[in-house]
Amino acid sequence: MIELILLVNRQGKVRLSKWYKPVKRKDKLRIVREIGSSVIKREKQKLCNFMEWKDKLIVFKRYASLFFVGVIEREDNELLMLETIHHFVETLDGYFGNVCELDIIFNFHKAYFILDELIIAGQLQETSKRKVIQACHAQDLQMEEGKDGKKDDKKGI
Amino acid sequence: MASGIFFIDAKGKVLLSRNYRADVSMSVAEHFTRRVLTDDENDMKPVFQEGPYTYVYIKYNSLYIMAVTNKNANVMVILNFLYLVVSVLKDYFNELEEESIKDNFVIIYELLDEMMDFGYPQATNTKTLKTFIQAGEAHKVEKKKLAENVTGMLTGATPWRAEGIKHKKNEIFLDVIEKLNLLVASNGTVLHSEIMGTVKMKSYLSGMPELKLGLNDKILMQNRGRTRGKSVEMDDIRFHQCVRLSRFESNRTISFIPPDGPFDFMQYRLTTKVRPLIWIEAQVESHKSSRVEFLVKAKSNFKRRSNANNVEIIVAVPEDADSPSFKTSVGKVEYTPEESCFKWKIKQFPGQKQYMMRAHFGLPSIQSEESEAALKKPINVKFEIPYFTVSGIQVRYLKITEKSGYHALPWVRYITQNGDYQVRMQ
Amino acid sequence: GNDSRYFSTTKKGEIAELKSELNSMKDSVAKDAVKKVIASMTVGKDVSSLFPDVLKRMMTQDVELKKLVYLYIITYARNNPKTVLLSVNSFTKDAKHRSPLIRALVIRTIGCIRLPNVVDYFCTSLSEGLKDSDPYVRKTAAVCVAKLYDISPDAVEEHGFLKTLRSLISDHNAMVVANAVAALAEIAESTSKDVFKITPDMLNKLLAAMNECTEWGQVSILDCLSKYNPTAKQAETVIERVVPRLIHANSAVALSAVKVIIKYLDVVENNSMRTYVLREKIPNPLITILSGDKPELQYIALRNINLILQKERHLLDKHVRHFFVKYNDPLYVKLEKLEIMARIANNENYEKILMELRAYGNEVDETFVRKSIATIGRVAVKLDGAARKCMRVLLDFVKANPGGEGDGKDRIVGYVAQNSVSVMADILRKYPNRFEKVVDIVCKHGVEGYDEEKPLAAMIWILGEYATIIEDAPEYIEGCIDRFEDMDPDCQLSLLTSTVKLFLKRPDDGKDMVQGLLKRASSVIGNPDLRDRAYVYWRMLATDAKVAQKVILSEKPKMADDTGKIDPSVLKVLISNLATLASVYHKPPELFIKDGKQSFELKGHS
Amino acid sequence: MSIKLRELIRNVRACKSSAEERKVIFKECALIRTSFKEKVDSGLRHRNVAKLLYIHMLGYPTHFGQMESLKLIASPKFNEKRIGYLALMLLLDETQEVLMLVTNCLKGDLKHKNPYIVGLALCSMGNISSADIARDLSNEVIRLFGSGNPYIRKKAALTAIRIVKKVPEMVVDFIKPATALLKTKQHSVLITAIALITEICKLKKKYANKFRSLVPSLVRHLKTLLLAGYISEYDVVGITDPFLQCKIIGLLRILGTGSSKASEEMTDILAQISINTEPSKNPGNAILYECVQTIMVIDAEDGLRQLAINILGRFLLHRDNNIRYVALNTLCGVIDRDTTSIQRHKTHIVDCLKDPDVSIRRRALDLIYALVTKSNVQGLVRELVNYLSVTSGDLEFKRMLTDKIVLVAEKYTPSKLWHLNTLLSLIEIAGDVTRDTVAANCVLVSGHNSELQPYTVHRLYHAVKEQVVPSAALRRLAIFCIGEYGNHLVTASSTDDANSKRPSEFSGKFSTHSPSDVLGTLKYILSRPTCTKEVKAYALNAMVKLSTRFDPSMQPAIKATIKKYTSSMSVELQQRSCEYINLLELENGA
Repeated sequence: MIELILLVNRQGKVRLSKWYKPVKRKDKLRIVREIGSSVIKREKQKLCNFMEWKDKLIVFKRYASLFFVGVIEREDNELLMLETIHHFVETLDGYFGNVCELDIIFNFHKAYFILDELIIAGQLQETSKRKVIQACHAQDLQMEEGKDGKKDDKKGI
Repeated sequence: MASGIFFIDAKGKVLLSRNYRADVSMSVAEHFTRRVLTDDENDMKPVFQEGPYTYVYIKYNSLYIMAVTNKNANVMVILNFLYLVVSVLKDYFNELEEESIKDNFVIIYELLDEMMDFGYPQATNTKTLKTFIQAGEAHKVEKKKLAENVTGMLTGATPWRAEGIKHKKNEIFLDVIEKLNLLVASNGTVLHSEIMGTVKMKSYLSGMPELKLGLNDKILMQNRGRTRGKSVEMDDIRFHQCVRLSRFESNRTISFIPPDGPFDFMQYRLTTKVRPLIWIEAQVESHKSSRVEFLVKAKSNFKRRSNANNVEIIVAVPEDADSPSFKTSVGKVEYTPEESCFKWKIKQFPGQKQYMMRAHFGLPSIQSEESEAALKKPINVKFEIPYFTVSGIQVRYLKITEKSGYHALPWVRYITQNGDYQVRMQ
Repeated sequence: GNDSRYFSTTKKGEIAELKSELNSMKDSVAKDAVKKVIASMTVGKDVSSLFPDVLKRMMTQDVELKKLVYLYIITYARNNPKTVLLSVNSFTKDAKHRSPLIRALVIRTIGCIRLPNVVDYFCTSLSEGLKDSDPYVRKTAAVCVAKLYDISPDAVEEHGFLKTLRSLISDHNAMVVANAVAALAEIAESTSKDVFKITPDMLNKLLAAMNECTEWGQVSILDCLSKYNPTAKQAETVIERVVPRLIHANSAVALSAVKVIIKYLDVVENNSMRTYVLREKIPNPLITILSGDKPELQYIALRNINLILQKERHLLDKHVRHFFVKYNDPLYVKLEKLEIMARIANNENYEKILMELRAYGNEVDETFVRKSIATIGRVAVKLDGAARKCMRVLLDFVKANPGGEGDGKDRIVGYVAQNSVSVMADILRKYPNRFEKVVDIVCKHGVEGYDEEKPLAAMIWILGEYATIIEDAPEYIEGCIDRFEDMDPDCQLSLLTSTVKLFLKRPDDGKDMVQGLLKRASSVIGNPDLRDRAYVYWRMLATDAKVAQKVILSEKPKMADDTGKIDPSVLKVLISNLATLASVYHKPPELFIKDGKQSFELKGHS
Repeated sequence: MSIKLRELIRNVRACKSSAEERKVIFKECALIRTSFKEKVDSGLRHRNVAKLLYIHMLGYPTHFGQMESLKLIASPKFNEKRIGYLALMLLLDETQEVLMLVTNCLKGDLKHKNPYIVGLALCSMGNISSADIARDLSNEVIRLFGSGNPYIRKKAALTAIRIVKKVPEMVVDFIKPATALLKTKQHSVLITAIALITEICKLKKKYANKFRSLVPSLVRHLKTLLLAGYISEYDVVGITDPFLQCKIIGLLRILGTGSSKASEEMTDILAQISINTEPSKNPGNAILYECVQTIMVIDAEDGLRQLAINILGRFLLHRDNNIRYVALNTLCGVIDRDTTSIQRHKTHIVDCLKDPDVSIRRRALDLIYALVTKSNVQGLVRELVNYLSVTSGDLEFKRMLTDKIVLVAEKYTPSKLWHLNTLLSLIEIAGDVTRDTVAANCVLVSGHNSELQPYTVHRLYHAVKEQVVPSAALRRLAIFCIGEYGNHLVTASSTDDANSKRPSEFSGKFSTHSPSDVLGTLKYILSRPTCTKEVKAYALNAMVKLSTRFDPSMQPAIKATIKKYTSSMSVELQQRSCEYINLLELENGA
């Protein structure tokens, strides 16, 4: 199963992190830093996209300024994890339309919403990008309806 | 001997580096970066070894200024040098930060080249450096005179002062500033007190003036057979490099040729029992997961006609406190969440007065591990008392002689401030 | 696929563009191009391919540009050894420039072009530089000799540069002297030849130069003095001349002065001078570094003070307050302060120290609290008179420890209590028959809930040592034996001894246990030391229990605090290395420097 | 007063330093906390919580927002609920007690008529539910397996994975509902159902029996995917839903293991996939990789297995590092079954040990370890030891390397001397990187073979003196052997014997030492600042042993050295030094 999905940029800033196993806040910070810096370092050397890390496996891929990282178990299919990452990226691209880092920065919550439509309990739940995007749009619409009237616009997020 | 100097940003990226000895590869910075980024900040030491390399670093404005060596180098030299690099660059660019390094890389290379050679510090005096390294000014070698002057200054007996300085009005200003370091135990006993004094000068004198400064220094007074009047015994004195140390050592005479403009002339230290100028008593009542209350009393322990200005009493509160409310008869209190504390500010605090304040905070129902720690932090106090020194130090005279024989006036001011002034909490 | 479709970072043709700009007829364009090249270099891009183009800009009269070109050459010379040869002429020409700034710049730069095959071309320029009329050029040339020696010692010998360098010690300019000293010291480090022998005459010249040169020059001279072994008379003279440096604003000067003085005091015969300097002159500069606002310097000072105190034990007895911990001290400073407090503690000041240590017990940082508790133990072991009060504080820590009250397997003893008990064991050991009462309190619940190695080992020791007082000792020890294989080696060793002691003191209770444990311990394959110990006990018990009793339970000499204590032969080396990294690591240089000169030679110990 | 999320993000991004960022965040947090405490709900709670999520992502503490996210979940408004659930999943996890408070709310939402609200509740449960919640709400989840909406069914299936993992005894309740889900054609329902079944089978092997009958239908699903042609919705560079394909093949692996019937049923389809899947792009390789793994563990025919090995051989020569990595990885897993066919690739694998990529090096190391046999052990170990001495950094890899060397050296050793030499080289080269067992093995080998003892002690004595900073491991071992066999250091005949065993590549010749030299060396080691307590303890033992092995005239010197430790702070050093002094005195007295 997937234990962690992490997005960091080349400066090591976290853009999204989703944990499918409980970890203490301080440990999270340490792990993210550790993974982030080793991934960034590795990428420069043009090595393979896998890294053994404790008893887990780190699978990562760089998309321009962003690193997408998945931490999986050793027995999992690491090539498929690369596909899963790509699937996530394409879904983001489909939702935002020509996605870039700024989209994710300002709409990080939406990136999480999309991720939740893709993965539950560390398992892939939907292989159709169209359906994911559809579900997200439908819910976005309901969120708009939830606000009653104009004056509530001030109370949006 | 530092093999190289690095400027590294908070994320571990090398912004600029200078390799002085070519005996280490500049990629060694990677080890440093990894340590700094992954190790617990608490475990880091300013000097550490990894492989054959020793890393020595200081932190400034979320920048790391780091030196590498693979020899048994004099680490005091390296650290002092790093601090000097910071202060020189600050003098040049007003502030030293990521941008100022990126924007001024040419001039920084020039400076680093002049300040250190093969790992040995050379010219580190900003005034000297500024005479021939300046931003935006393409200096042609044709200015022969300049060059000669400069090398003279760089290697001469008074590298801090150029020849031929002229001022219309010959004046010199002295500021005697005393900072009081104080550590008070939770039961109110003074654990440690010490006075850190600085004499700052601003010199606007022409030519090559010879100065002689007289203080009410106890040893000097005894040497001269004077026992009357107040005298001060200093534990330790440091002088600006312009003071002739050997002469001071032999007969306590402070003689010197000053640099032009402002400079720190001397620093001294006294460890004497001082009663706390501002006395603080604090009570804290903490109710987990609901609220915390403070009662703080402040009392001024100095002469009635003196005034402490800009008094600030800083009390730490848990990081996750909310809904602050304060009550006080004097001054104002503000919550400063970014420092996890509240500050009680009193513009003017006359001597022999006592004030009180109460503070109330809410606490979240769910606690974090770190919440309690804040209540163990000591209270900090800031203040300034003008026209007053704790030690009683006095400038008795400042004699100025210059061969042109002009008349110059010295001006002297005194002030006392807080130094590291901490009162431990119960 | 084209995954990097968001944006691209490297512009194609950047290098080509720079190339054409560098070759521009317009000086301003070219200068800007050089700046761009240096900027790329700064951020780590490889611009070495532009070497020939940058080289063309060398003959400029613009100092700033010249400096940049030189910097570029230094950086990439190694990748372009052939092309560098093209620059030789320009360098030699610049070396004759009428501006001393340029002449010095050339000398400084050629030493950094570390190509042995180019070295020879520069030797004439260096030779002239060493004799230049301008001291600024000479001082630069002095350092350059050391640079050259690093690349090609032969070239240096051949041109007689060492002799010239030595003669510069008599230069009338103090800066030149200081740099010559630094260069010679550096060369001396790297060769077995005696290139830098200080003569009495030289000594005087150095002292004279020290008064006039910059702070850094002073350090070079002082560091050089610290390597010299003076006569008694010389030592006194030098100390008198060096003492004024103690009040230099630069703490590097002050600490190097301390080093020279402390080393030289060893041979000084004048006792009153010794006492005076130690009491009146040395402490304050050290304390001043501590009072400053630079924790890094404080750390170095504390590590050095630790060494100095091992030599001059009472040097700072009166200054204990300066070592009290401040809330905002970084952890590394706090821990070193505790070290010093343990060293300074004496019968007059221990109460103050103990008050502090007690307060530290309430701090948040675990590492600091642990070390504070350990320090209480060190004070108690050191000072007979302090033991009782120390014990009281520790007992309070044990009692105030939350979670210490659980039962059986659920019992968790907090780390404060665990560490306090560990320290109490040391005190019990040092002062037998004085604090037996605490044994009962501490052992009320046995060793359940001790999950740290050291405290667990200490508890096990207490059980063996006081087997006759602690009624349940056999049960407790039995419980430990069950966990034997999971314990760390220290606890295993402790358990081995305690079980044997139990058997010797209460043979009926301990017989089976001791047999079983010895058998298990002697079969632990991974730890030969443990096996050896088990064999030793086995043999002793098998031969004669009476003798075993005598050997194992014998009264022991009073222990002394040897925490962090350094062997005298090593200490001597470290003292002459004060202010250097050796003094921070508390290790002689050869132990942390690659290719350190001294290998594992058995010299100097008898 | 309250700024919007966008504005906060903008403010944070404008910060130049981390200190500045901290300042902005702490100020905002204080405002948010105070606003949470206000009596009247200002309707800004979800905005504040959203801001906290951002702050949380930056790594700052946000525990004070936990209760607020619970309140949001209870809101009837969808916009608040959605943010609430997002916050719940990010700010809390199963270890927090407050999580219990959300049970009722979840229960209500699982029954909600809005499928998206049901989805949110399922998603949260699937990601963070505790055992208690799983137990309380398991029936609700099972009920949703029967939902008409695939959107809900797929989520319920994955939520069930967490439930069975948290409360394994509830597995039985899910077996039937999970099986029923396979009847669908919906990819998402299929893939989640298969994920659930896979996880159930992983919990306990015996559950696989309950699902074996599904093999034919799984094979059918696979076939459909293979023959499907282009379906834009599920197409990944020309391959239809590689995710689903892999998932099915993975489950087939579990079901095929230990059952020849099931294995046979899947043979054809696996062969088809192996032959027909396009190997030029990553999705195809992912499927091939999954497929090879399955073929290697099920009861497959030789032909099929050969096909799989060939695919791996192709992978091994691939220029893409990723593919080489998985090849090595798979070969490791199957080496026991097909050693001979893999031996053919030995040279390639040894080459991988020199790859700049540590991930590949590690895999290669594992594989080489498995490839060692009696006949090639000397050559391979020599390569490994050489490699150990040139590699720098990466301590973890070095340790793995030494571990493996120790294991194969022991297993296939051609001679005792060779074994000993290998172990000694490891200690000399890798020192403290080695595990204690390496030194312990040295002790054992030399202890059991007295003819090796002179050589052992001479070599170690030489090493500990030659190295400027000998590792603690080397020091301990050398001192132990000096204590045990120190007599050989001082006799000429032993020295000759030791020299005769010296390997050719060993530089330097052993010479005979005097007892005082040996004692001097021990004392010197003890005086070094790098000397640890353990080394001292070893040295005390060694000295007491030497007192009987050396001339009695050495006794006073030995005693004097031991005596220094009778007042040590260390209990152990004090105890043993006192004992030894007493023993020596007794002997003298006798």
